[in-house]
Amino acid sequence: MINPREIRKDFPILEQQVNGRPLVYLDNAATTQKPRQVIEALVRYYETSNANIHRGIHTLAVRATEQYEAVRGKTAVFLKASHAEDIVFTRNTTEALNLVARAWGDANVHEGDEIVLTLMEHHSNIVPWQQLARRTGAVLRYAGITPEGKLDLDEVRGMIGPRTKVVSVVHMSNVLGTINPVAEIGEMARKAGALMVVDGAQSAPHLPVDIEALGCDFFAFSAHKMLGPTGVGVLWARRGLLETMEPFLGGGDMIALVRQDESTWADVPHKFEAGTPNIADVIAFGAALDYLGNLGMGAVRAHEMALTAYAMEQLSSIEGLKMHGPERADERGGVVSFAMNLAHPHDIATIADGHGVAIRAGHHCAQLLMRHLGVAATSRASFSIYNDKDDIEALAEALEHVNRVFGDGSSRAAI
Amino acid sequence: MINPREIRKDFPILEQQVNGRPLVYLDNAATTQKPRQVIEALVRYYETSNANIHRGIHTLAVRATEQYEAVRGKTAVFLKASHAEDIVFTRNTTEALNLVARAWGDANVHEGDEIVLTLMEHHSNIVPWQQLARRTGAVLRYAGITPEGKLDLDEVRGMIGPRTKVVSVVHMSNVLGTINPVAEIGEMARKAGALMVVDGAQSAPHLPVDIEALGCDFFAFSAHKMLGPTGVGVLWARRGLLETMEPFLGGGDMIALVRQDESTWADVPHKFEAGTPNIADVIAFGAALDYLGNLGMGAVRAHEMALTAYAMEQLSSIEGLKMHGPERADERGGVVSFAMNLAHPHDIATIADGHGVAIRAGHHCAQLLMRHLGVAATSRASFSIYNDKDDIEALAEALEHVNRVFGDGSSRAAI
Amino acid sequence: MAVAEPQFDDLYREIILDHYRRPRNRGELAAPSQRVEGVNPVCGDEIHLDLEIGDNTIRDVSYWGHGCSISQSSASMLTERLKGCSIEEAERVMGKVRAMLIDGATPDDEIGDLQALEGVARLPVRVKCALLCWNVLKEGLQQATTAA
Amino acid sequence: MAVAEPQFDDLYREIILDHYRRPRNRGELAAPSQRVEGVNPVCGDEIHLDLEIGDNTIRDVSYWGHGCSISQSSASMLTERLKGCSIEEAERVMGKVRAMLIDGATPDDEIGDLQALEGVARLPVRVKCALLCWNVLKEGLQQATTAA
Ligand SMILES: Cc1ncc(COP(=O)(O)O)c(C=O)c1O
Ligand SMILES: Cc1ncc(COP(=O)(O)O)c(C=O)c1O
Repeated sequence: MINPREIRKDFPILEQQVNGRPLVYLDNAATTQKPRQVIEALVRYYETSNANIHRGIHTLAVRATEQYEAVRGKTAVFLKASHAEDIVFTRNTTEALNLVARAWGDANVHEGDEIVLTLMEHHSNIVPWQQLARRTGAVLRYAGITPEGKLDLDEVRGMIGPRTKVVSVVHMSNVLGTINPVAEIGEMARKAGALMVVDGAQSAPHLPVDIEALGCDFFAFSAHKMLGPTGVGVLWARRGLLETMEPFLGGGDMIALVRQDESTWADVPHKFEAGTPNIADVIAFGAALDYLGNLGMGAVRAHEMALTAYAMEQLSSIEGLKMHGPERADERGGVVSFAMNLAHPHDIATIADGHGVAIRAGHHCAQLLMRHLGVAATSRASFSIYNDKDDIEALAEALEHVNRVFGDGSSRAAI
Repeated sequence: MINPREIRKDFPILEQQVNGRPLVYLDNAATTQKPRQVIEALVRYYETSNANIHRGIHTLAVRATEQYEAVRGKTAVFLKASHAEDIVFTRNTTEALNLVARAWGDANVHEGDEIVLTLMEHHSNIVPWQQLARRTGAVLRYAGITPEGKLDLDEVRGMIGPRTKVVSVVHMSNVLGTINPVAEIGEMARKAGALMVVDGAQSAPHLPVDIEALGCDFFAFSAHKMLGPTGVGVLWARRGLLETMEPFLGGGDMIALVRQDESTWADVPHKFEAGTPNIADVIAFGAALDYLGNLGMGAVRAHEMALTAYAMEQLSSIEGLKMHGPERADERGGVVSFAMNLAHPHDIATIADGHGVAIRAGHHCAQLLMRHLGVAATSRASFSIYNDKDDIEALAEALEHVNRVFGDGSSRAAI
Repeated sequence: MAVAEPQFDDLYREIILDHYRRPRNRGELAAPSQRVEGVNPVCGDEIHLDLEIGDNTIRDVSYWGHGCSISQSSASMLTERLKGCSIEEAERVMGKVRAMLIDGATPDDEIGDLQALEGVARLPVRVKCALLCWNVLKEGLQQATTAA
Repeated sequence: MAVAEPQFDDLYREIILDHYRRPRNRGELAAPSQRVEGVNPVCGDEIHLDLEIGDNTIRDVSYWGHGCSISQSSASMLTERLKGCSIEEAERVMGKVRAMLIDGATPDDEIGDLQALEGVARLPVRVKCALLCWNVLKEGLQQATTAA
């Protein structure tokens, strides 16, 4: 059982006041806060072990290399992956998906091939494929969304066929909260001889992930959305796949032998980590994985699901408020997007901020989904382990205030 | 005047013992240590301001965005560049050079075009061009090195011609220490209608840089080599150049409008910063720039030059030791590579480590240069602001010990 | 500690909300001499201005678009204040509004209702909302000058 | 505080340095049954082994290459210890050397001079130097078995 009150003690940032009120941080889908264990891991690294890795003989270099590579192992354990060498560290989910679109896509996708996406993808899982399509002449196809905000599986099924080369789907939507049946879709892709890419930016932080059970070929996520530092992303690839791929970025640390005209590459995963990696942050990400591991991702999920249910209940009593996405909390992650009759999302976010409540307003890097929903923007509250019912109530209070501000003059006069 | 004894107080990592001796860190060309001001900036960010940037309305998001963008401004000031928007944050020098080779190179370099490099380039300034040459059919040409370890300028001049599309040269060699006349070479490139790329990974940390005076088109360097955190690189581009380039990585934050089939891009520099950036480390890099700015890069250079002269003097008295690179300290940066008759570089590094002295041994990601020098590896000591004469003497003592260990049995028995 | 009053109520002054709820001069003009538009790509706010300019005077002006209360009310107040003004006066008002929003200058009575936007200057992230229609206007006036 | 003695002198034991300075069985064999090689891409160390195997016996073995004292002396000691050994014995010795280097197992007399490499196990970054020739040998023995 997660006890947010206890957990909060590990998050120094949450102690502050914002606009005279205690900070209520509900922008976790954008990035989460970091426990002191992660901050301390950074400090410890820079105060005791900092050195460039992989080639050094001196003590600090060996120490830093061991710590860095140990986190690859921890990441594998977190994903229940069998091999640490199948994990490449990138800057973020975005870079991981670009790596796939370039290093795998450029060699395997050709004119007329089809790339299947969905209308609920984040721009990071759209633009790299658009760029690939432009380079290769491949065709993009987008599966639609049901009125309840779920992926239209029949459409996905109908779309995947012999011309499909790759299917790339978000595991959990950062706007609707929808959790997609990626294992099932992966099965469709496999049967069609296509590869399955999963954007796990929102799922790895919030759901127990068993990478082998997902049956996908690539899985990408970001440390900063799961208590880790900024600047670290993860790309996991199915056994053997990285070996078949040409490198993406070229430079130090990814080579075996450099000659004037051509070079040979280091073994995976190093082949894909050119230049000095973000050593300190990868090591600190290890502390984030430990933190989540100690809580247990099952408990994290249970806590956030309960909170989501409570939020949906509280918000449903606010006049003129409409929530997007699946109705049942067990079919969605801890993300609640909504619209209000009277006020624009930006005004809602400003007024919430006036209450110390941090929510996000905008297109959430999902313009195709906004267009599908027929809105320019939504307001979004998203949860993490340190949030509790009080936070939801503070949000609800702020939203009531929105209605008072934007209601007719008479009720406004009363506040 | 730099006072290393005072400066050391800011570097907690240097207080430790390694193998029973005080740590003497002479691997600064690989990565430098970080002052507490940088470490504290990280802690402060995560404890007070952490949020995702550029789209948020709430207080933390605004705060984080302002801090992040302020460092772009500081970086411009550091380079004496006129426009902060000409600066793109990457992971490291390597990614910055790959960005140029892809986003500029793919559109502008064609079959038969020539790319001029030198034999003293770091792999990060070789492999991306090899990859570009392979994609486009362009030809690589490498300018040679004089016996004294300087760039053969006549050869460079002869090589740059009407077919040259780009000239990419290291500003200061990470092995020889050689400081190359990049402004002069840039002039040659300009006259030939070619672009000039400067790998500033070793120069930005150690020399005063006036980017306009250099007259180059692109300039790349890494924060981690100049007191900053790992995970941050900088690409500066000449005014207007970024605007002409297609984006490299696609995803969140780099778009204006996303439609199903194609998208339009955000203004520069955001067009080149896809996904959540390494926010915390960019902000902490600001503290590193402040630190160097307070010392003054002229003073940094003077200190390191004096130290280099002392090191060359001390090392020249060690039997069987041969130094690579220019003889005059004012023609080189604070990097001294050397060979010893009796011992292999790896053995030298291990024995030095036994004395608490951290030096690097290997090919230093410069295999073409190693081949040119006719060695498989060198030993390398490299200096920073916290190093002093005592450090050099500790190194010299360790190297004397190498000679005792590897000398004939009789002298070994005496130690 | 006592809980502070919610902030930013001074941002949403009644006059702003009134323009947001009951926009003035909303819609297209029959025969505009200039039709200009602007989008804020970060937040999606959109403003279109129709201007009928002649004899160095803004004879008529209307707007449409969508977005937050700040961007829309700013446009509504713009049209109300500038309809019938000389170009010279319009430019002076524009200068004062921009100075208020960008530099935090204290507004004077010449800008009328637009003084209500003073609170926005304190919130850098919302300033661009209030400025959007003024950037569009600037382009419209430039076009008119060039055409003349 | 007293300054500690320099570390790692136990790494560079006289026997290692002796093999480094005066390599045994260095060069090519006239008629090897197996010729195998290995490179450590990270540090550039290179080892070539020539093996003359017959009747389940390593009749002759030589090496050449370049690299640090650890990689080269390890190869020199390998040849000295295994020349004339049965394959079975060679594999047993190889197993013991690997166990010593990789798992830090205490070596016994069967491996002879190679016990001098025990100190290397403490330095993970140098273990690969000592192991290089043994990885090459492993491949050579496999080739011999397959060929037989
Ligand atoms: C001259 C030179 N260029 C490029 C690099 C690559 O820097 P990074 O590993 O930070 O990308 C280095 C550092 O290793 C260097 O010394
Ligand atoms: C579903 C989804 N995919 C991808 C991303 C991109 O993540 P990052 O910005 O860390 O690359 C995000 C986060 O913004 C996301 O929510």
